[in-house]
Amino acid sequence: MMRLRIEAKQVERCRSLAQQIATQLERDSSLYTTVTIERTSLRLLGLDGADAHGVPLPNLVVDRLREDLGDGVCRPLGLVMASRGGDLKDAVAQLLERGPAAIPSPEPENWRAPVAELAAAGLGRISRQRQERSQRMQRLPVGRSPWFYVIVATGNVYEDAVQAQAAARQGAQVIAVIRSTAQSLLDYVPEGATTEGFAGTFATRENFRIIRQALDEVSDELGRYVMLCNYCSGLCMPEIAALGAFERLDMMLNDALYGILFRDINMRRTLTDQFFSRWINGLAGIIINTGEDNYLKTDEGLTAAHTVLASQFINEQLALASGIPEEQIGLGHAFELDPELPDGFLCELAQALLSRQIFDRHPLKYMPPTRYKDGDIFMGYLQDGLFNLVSQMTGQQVQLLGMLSEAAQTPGIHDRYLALQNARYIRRNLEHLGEELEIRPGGRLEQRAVQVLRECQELLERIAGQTLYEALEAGTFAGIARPPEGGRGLDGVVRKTDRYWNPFSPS
Amino acid sequence: MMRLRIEAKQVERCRSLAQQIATQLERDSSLYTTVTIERTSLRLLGLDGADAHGVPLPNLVVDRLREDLGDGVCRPLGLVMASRGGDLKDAVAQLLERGPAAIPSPEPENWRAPVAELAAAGLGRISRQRQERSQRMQRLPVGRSPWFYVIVATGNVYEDAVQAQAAARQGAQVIAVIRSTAQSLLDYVPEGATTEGFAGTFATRENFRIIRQALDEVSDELGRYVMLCNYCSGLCMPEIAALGAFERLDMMLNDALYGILFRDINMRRTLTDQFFSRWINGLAGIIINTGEDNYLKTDEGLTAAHTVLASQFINEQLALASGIPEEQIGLGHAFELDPELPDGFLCELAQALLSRQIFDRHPLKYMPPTRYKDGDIFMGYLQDGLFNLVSQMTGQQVQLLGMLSEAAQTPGIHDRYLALQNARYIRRNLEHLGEELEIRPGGRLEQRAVQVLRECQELLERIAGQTLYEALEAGTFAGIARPPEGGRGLDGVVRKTDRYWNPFSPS
Amino acid sequence: MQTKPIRPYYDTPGDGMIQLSFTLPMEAGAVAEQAALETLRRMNLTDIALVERRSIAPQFTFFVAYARTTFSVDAAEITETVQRQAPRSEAELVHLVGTHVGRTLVLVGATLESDAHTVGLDAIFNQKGYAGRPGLEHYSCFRTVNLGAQVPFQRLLEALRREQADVLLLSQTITQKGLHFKNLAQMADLLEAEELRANLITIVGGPNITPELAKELGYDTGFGRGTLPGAVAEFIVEEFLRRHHE
Amino acid sequence: MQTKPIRPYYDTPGDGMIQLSFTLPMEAGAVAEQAALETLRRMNLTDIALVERRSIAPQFTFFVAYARTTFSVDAAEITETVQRQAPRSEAELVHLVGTHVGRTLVLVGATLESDAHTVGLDAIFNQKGYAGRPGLEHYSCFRTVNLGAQVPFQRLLEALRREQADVLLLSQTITQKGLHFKNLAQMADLLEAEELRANLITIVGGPNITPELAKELGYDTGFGRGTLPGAVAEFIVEEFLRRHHE
Ligand code: B12
Ligand code: B12
Ligand SMILES: Cc1ncc(COP(=O)(O)O)c(C=O)c1O
Ligand SMILES: Cc1ncc(COP(=O)(O)O)c(C=O)c1O
Repeated sequence: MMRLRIEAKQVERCRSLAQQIATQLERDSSLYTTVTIERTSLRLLGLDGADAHGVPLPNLVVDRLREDLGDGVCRPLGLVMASRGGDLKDAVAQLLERGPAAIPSPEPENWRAPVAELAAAGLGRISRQRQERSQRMQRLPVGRSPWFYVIVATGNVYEDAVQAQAAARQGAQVIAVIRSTAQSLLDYVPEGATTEGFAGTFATRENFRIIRQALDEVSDELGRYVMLCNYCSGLCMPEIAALGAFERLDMMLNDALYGILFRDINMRRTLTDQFFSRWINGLAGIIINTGEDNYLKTDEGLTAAHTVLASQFINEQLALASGIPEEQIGLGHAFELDPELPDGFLCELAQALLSRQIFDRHPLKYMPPTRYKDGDIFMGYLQDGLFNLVSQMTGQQVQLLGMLSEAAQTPGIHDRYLALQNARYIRRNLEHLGEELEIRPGGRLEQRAVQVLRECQELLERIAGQTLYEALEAGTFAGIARPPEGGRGLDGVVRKTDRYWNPFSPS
Repeated sequence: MMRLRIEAKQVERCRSLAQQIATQLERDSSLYTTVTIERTSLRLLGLDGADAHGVPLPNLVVDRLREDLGDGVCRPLGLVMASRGGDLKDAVAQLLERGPAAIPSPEPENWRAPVAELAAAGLGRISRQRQERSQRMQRLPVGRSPWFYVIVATGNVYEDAVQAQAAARQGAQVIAVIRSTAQSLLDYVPEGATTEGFAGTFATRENFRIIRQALDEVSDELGRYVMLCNYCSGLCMPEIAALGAFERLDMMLNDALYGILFRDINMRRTLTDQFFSRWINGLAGIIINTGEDNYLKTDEGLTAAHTVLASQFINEQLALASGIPEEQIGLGHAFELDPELPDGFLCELAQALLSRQIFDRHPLKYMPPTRYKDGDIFMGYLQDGLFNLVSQMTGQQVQLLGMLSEAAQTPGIHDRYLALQNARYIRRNLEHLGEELEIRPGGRLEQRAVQVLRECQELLERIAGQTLYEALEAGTFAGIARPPEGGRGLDGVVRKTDRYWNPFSPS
Repeated sequence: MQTKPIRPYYDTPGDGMIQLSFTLPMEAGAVAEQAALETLRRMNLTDIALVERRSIAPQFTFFVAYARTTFSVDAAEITETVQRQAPRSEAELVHLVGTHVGRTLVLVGATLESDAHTVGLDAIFNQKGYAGRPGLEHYSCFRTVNLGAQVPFQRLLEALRREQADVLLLSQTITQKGLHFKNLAQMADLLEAEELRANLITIVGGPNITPELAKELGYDTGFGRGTLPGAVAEFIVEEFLRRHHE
Repeated sequence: MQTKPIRPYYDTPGDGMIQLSFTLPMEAGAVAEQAALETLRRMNLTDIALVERRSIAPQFTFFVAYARTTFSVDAAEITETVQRQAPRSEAELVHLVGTHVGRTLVLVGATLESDAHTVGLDAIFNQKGYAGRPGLEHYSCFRTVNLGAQVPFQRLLEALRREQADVLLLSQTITQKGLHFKNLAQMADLLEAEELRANLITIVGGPNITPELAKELGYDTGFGRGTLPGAVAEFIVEEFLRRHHE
């Protein structure tokens, strides 16, 4: 067995620093609500569908109540329902028609009850899907890890279904449907089945359903449950989490930092959204994936390795604070060093082991080389092989498979086949290699791990001394700096009033 | 450092068994000479060139003296030279014209002297080339090992030169020119520059010269000596060794067992030739390569691993018996397990380490996957990557690079480029991995090594109880059985008379 | 038969996307790049993405490209040329020979002249067979004579006569510089000259052999990569029956 | 200019050998194989070796092939279309602008709308540059404004006006389903409509951009994979001088 000798004390210290950072952030976020949080609440209560122009009803309601959004939407909804004795549909119609004027005054008694009832029903749907998943997984085990995770990205949900089924038959255990570019910038979730996306397919409830069904079919055929993954990150984090929960997604990318750094989304907005979003993922038994891998696409893996680890510590605490258990916290890391680097492989191995040892109950998600892939598809295939090897040797849980065509376009049907063949070959041919090797004490591997951990602790000490917002402003992650008041979506953040009420409070 | 715990005693026992086998064989072989040994003697004395039909002069002379070949050719030659006082040319002309009748009787005095003088001159040429090599290597070091070895095989020596130079510039450290198919079945060495070969180019003295010159040029350009390799095995083992010595080849495949098993050459013929051939390689400072890798092309690597090791022990002793020092004995082994095999990589690693530990002063030659390559060139590239990885981790000396196009055709210019890129990536990116890892005592790797060594010893005990001939008849190696009196070239074996004399006797 | 046009598929029906790689004997640079693009256009490709252009030695540039085909292939036409039927089992073949021939068929196999590759031929002949399917030796309707590798023309002719062969099975692995053309054509000529051809079913196999190629060279058929012994047995029996019962 | 015809090279001059891989949406088998061969023939290839044919899913067969081109490309023709001259150094360009323009040129860069890829644009703009060559910010003859990623059309138009831009540099990485066509064409239309086009040098860059493509879409030129900042600087200065001194 390969094990690094690292100081347990140091790891504990990092955890407690990260906890400080998370607690502070949680305190800040709990003062706010956002348009998407309120829309999510409506969705959880059962509101769905869109108007004739395709504008989702939750958006219409929230926009209509925009002025007093600090009270939340559940309160006015409850008031209308209680006063009229009608159902959700009726109350929504009222609110849309008359706006705030529909809200009765004085407050009827027990106005929370009808909403609480709907909330219970909504959560019930989620837990039924969770049970459904458990039962299916019992009957059709996913199979051994590392789980092979591949993406489909045709832009057309029906073609995605074809490719997803083919990938499953080729050995994939997790299928992620990439979103059409820029969906994360949309402040609503599109409706219905979609067939025109760019480098991905829109995340919609209907699309989730179509792919989930295709995978359920193929799962039965193959005798193993094939997991489905999609993305929460962006301006609709909690809403998409709710839709994923309803449609039995199994894994979701959920990382506000990705939105901040790579999509220029406002940090207060998306970090506030993230708490609610993760809470839903947690309830639904969905494994979240965090996006630390992305840092190494704009920053250098050799010198920024500790930022990945530090972010993992923070993301762990942020997830725990949202009520997600370790078993669902799929922290991200990546194999992204320059292949020209002498002994680069040793650094990759050290880092992968370090993550594995520190986050030992977490379904870590290990990401393949992308940045140092070029049009030499043969070299790319080999780089993926070494990545697969590290993943196998160090026992990662979720292994996103690299594509030889990475530098050219989103994958085609045989690219995925070849990627799965690569991963299967390594998993089978080197199965017990990790068990049979040991690490030379005090050698290069250990030294690298110790160095990364030390730098990580230093960084966390620094961040804990300020706030996460300040750290992001200083360009700590991915080499990208973002101002706290900049970015998209800040106008959707509202300070809660003392009248704010929401039956779904995460904490 | 990865080290296997194996019994030194057992290794010693294997060595002494192999020595018994070799000694016995040497005793048998020393009773015979062959047409090619005699032709080689003429070549070493300075005879060269061909007649108008392209028949080499050494063949003409030996054929003319065929009847009394048991006396060797050096004796009649000496007798004619001594009696006529003429030079080699004159004596050869006499012998060709008049045949045995040219031999004077009674014997002139001191008839050995003129031949001994020519012999000294011939060996002088060889040692001058050896010095030349040393000086060049001093000035232009070959570079770090594993040395990257690639083949060229265009069939046209001038095109080979183009490809060889390109390969050198791409990073190759050893270039082997593959021979045209079936040359090993020719009982003569063709003459001159050749431009039409099939899946290889004829091994001729002129071709050697042309490629050596091309490589000398590119060596100067690159500031590192690029080695040249060709093949002795076949019906002309010692002759080609002599030509290689004259033209400063640096490495030669030299293995009678290859000829026996894969070319159906008679065993007495080629094993007798081999002693003389290796003696010349030894003198010339040429590294020999043995062909154990081939066994795994017709037999299964998982169950026949010990036959490779046993053959290495035998080949080591046969080479030592020919006067070749360990530093020139490039024993062969290969990465040829079925990629479908669970934990196959562990067996490969164990075997490569075992060879490395047992033959620790030998420039081992490690051969890439070929048999389990198919038209999936991407998979092939990955298999080569894992091979390169084992080679690097276990510190092999000569690493023949696999080609992604292996199952299709002999390599093209970019196949070699890609192969070198693959090997360079692994060598650089994993440079010190082997140093940083240790082997779990008593684990799967060690158990496999212990098993192979045990089976090897059992096999050697069995062979030592009979003769190598009997073992070959029983199909011990490569799963191929050959009768001692069968195969090509037996008619070229002649029992020496007591008058036999040869100034070049190996022992 | 009405079928839809066939194009390569990558991620959208009809996208026609393929991958290519090749080297041009030119110095890397704008001229080489234009030459690469022109080469690809001459292949009736469009939407060409040269994703890699690398100098791999002075005067040699290696390219990797993705592009789309501009044409479709008609499945109906192809399907017509390809006969499809359920393969016959070993028992069925044995039975057929038993009832219609009444004796075992004599099969002689060899790899020719300089070619030392026996693994493919053995895979077809030996009991052990290939990919778990028994070889021709296992068929009780055949008597097999596997001469092995490197068999010179003359020795093969002798064997055909001596054994009174019904079927000749040649294996040819080395195809570099058209060596197989040379050897197989010469063998075919000798069979004609020796008047052995007419009563012999002649088959060639090897990784680069196709039925078309074999026929072009004067043989009855050819078998390529991944051939299973059963397909060969079936061909032999059907061809024999066809010849003797028409 | 007299040059020899160009063909791919593998191991013999003129051999024309290339490698291909693709998937046909068909069940593996003889029909798929024939369709693959026909596809390759339609690409003007010969000596086709289908070295791999694998069922990668029901209804999908993956092929790897080697084959030879049947045509040559004329180097002379190509060479004419490609202008070659020694590249100018940074100092030279700064000097040229200094003497002939007498002020700094204003460069505005952005990636459009949904595209969040900045690494390529930054490689061209930032001091740090690319592959060891300093970016445009380093040139004292330029004033640079890098608006970064995801810049909406309107914000870009405003910036061009506000900064009195001489040069617009757009980066477009996502090309899936022709997204770049859509975005770039729309931007070109807006430039025309807003009457900004005439006084602006317009440049597009990105891994799948070529000069031809950029021109087709109404831009002055395009830069693809592996572009170095120096080449962009040179184009800008030369194009500016050409326009203002003719
Ligand atoms: C094993 C092997 C060897 C062994 C052969 C041992 C032996 N006793 O057979 C050894 C080490 C001796 C060898 C040597 C050489 N080899 Co070799 N060898 C291979 C290798 C690695 C595997 C071939 C194999 O066994 N395939 C497995 C069998 C089962 O597949 P198969 O042959 O295709 O057979 C199937 C079908 O084709 C068909 N079939 C085949 N024959 C027949 C016959 C009939 C009648 C039928 C119906 C069907 C049929 O059915 C079979 C089962 O499906 C290939 C590379 C590769 N991975 O393919 C190179 C390869 C075949 N060898 C090659 C070469 C060039 C040589 C040498 C000439 C190199 C040299 N110059 O030194 C030497 C010399 C040997 C010679 N002159 O013949 C080249 C051929 C290139 C070409 N297209 O011309 C290859 C492709 C490697 C390369 N890329 O350079 N080789
Ligand atoms: C890094 C990266 C990211 C990062 C970007 C971070 C950032 N701030 O830039 C992140 C993680 C955010 C990302 C996200 C996505 N990405 Co991305 N990404 C890459 C990756 C790995 C490397 C790109 C890169 O940085 N190259 C290095 C630079 C230096 O090269 P370059 O861009 O080609 O630039 C050079 C030239 O093109 C030229 N040039 C470029 N711009 C300009 C401009 C001018 C004016 C000039 C003169 C020259 C010029 O000069 C540069 C220097 O030589 C590539 C895969 C790859 N290996 O190429 C995928 C890739 C580009 N991404 C892709 C996709 C699809 C996405 C997503 C849309 C996926 C999704 N649906 O979620 C997302 C969303 C982002 C979005 N909507 O834009 C696809 C694009 C497919 C296509 N052809 O359409 C790729 C090819 C991966 C793939 N195979 O799927 N990605
Ligand atoms: C954590 C995370 N979320 C979301 C995304 C995708 O975001 P978008 O839909 O904006 O392209 C990624 C892409 O890599 C990611 O890593
Ligand atoms: C030891 C040895 N000798 C010789 C050869 C080549 O022999 P031939 O020239 O007969 O093809 C090989 C080929 O693999 C070999 O391994």
